[in-house]
Amino acid sequence: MKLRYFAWVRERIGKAEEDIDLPENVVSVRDLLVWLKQRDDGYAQALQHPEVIRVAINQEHVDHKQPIGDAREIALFPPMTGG
Amino acid sequence: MKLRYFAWVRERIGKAEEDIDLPENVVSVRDLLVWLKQRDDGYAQALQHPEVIRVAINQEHVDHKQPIGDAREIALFPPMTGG
Amino acid sequence: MTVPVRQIEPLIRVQSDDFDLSVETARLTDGRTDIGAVVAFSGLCRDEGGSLSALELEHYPGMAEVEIARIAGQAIDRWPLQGLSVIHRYGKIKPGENIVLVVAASAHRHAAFEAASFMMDFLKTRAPFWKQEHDAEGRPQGWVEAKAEDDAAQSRWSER
Amino acid sequence: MTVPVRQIEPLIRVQSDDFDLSVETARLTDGRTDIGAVVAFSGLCRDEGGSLSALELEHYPGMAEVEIARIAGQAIDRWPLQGLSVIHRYGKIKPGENIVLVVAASAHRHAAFEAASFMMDFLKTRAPFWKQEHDAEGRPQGWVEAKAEDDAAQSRWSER
Repeated sequence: MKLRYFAWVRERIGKAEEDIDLPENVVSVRDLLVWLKQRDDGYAQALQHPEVIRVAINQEHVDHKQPIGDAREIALFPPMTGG
Repeated sequence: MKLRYFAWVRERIGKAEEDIDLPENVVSVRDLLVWLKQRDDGYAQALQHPEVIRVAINQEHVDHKQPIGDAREIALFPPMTGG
Repeated sequence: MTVPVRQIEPLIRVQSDDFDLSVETARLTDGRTDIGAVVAFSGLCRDEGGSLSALELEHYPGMAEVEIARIAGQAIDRWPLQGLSVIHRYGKIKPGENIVLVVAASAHRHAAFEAASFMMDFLKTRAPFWKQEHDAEGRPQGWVEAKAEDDAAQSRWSER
Repeated sequence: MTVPVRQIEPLIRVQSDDFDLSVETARLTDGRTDIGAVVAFSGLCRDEGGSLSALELEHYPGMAEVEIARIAGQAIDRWPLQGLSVIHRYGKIKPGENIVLVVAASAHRHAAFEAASFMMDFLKTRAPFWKQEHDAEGRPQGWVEAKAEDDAAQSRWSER
């Protein structure tokens, strides 16, 4: 599964994307955020306040309760500021 | 005093403007419409339904209760359809 | 002591010539770095399903400019605008051609949207212009009737 | 038997290049005689009183286009539009330069105004773009924070 990071989430994690195998107990988006957060200091800093992190699965916005299923691509990013 | 007519008011009266001396008993815009209406068939047709006629005194919208005072220019026209 | 608010001067033109959207927008924004939002409204002549060959717009010279300036002044009092332009054409206008342009510039988008929408609702009901339809053969027909919905659109601004 | 409604196809572009307001407006109106109203919204970079030398816009390639198309589809479902174009830029944008363009065309002005305003409110809160400020010396600074008022502006569309 590909993970993609944008804006300050990308900066704090220190990479724009990575391929990752998730452990079986990571079922929902919320589980993913909790699991990533303990990987190292960069992730911990990026995901310090998981409630503000926006998530897209296969390029579509989802909320944190969403099951990951067989997602190809999950992106984590701050609230958007385009327009 | 100059009277000016626009759109179908102008067409029905048959002229775009005229200089006119008003009788002393014509005090308000309403009086003016009543007085003009009896001048001839063209005026009668134009002012058949005086309530729909819009009036401007010195190029400013007024309602029918407005006293004419020493107006230089009074314009009569249908509801506007610009924009 | 109150600091006087520096009011912008709107550009108002009543003309038979066409206008250029980009030129008018650039006139408000060029060389400035404090404008965040520009809303440009263009009103065009429709052919009403082919039944209309032109609109002939009659106006009240003098009052047209004065009344548009009055409406523009209300918009400037009501929203924090950095620029406001209104161009209204008169004369014979064919389907697909421009009738009216309103451009409102502001730091923020809602002020620009609201001011442009307000200008249009008041131009429709207060600016002294009248449209006469010319049919498919080019013959003058009836005068366009004012719409109750335009009055309603205008009055919503005083309910707020 | 229901007659299928012919839906317009919005033009959606995510690009680093600038755009031209007149070209994009003409693209929707040229050769047509059924459009009565065009609302063009341009969003520009402000310098925030001189403290900012540029905005750097990051975006999520792929999702940006898809998400804008989703929002445009909602606008097309909601208002009777005859044309809808959205161009959103990314990369480094200097004060006074364009960031985003929305052009909505309709027979009637309120549909065009509402659709353009709706598009902007949803682009602000749903399209995957992020702005980083560069200070007067050109150094990257913080990321622009999302505003509660933008969320409020978006949610007003579901209250109707």
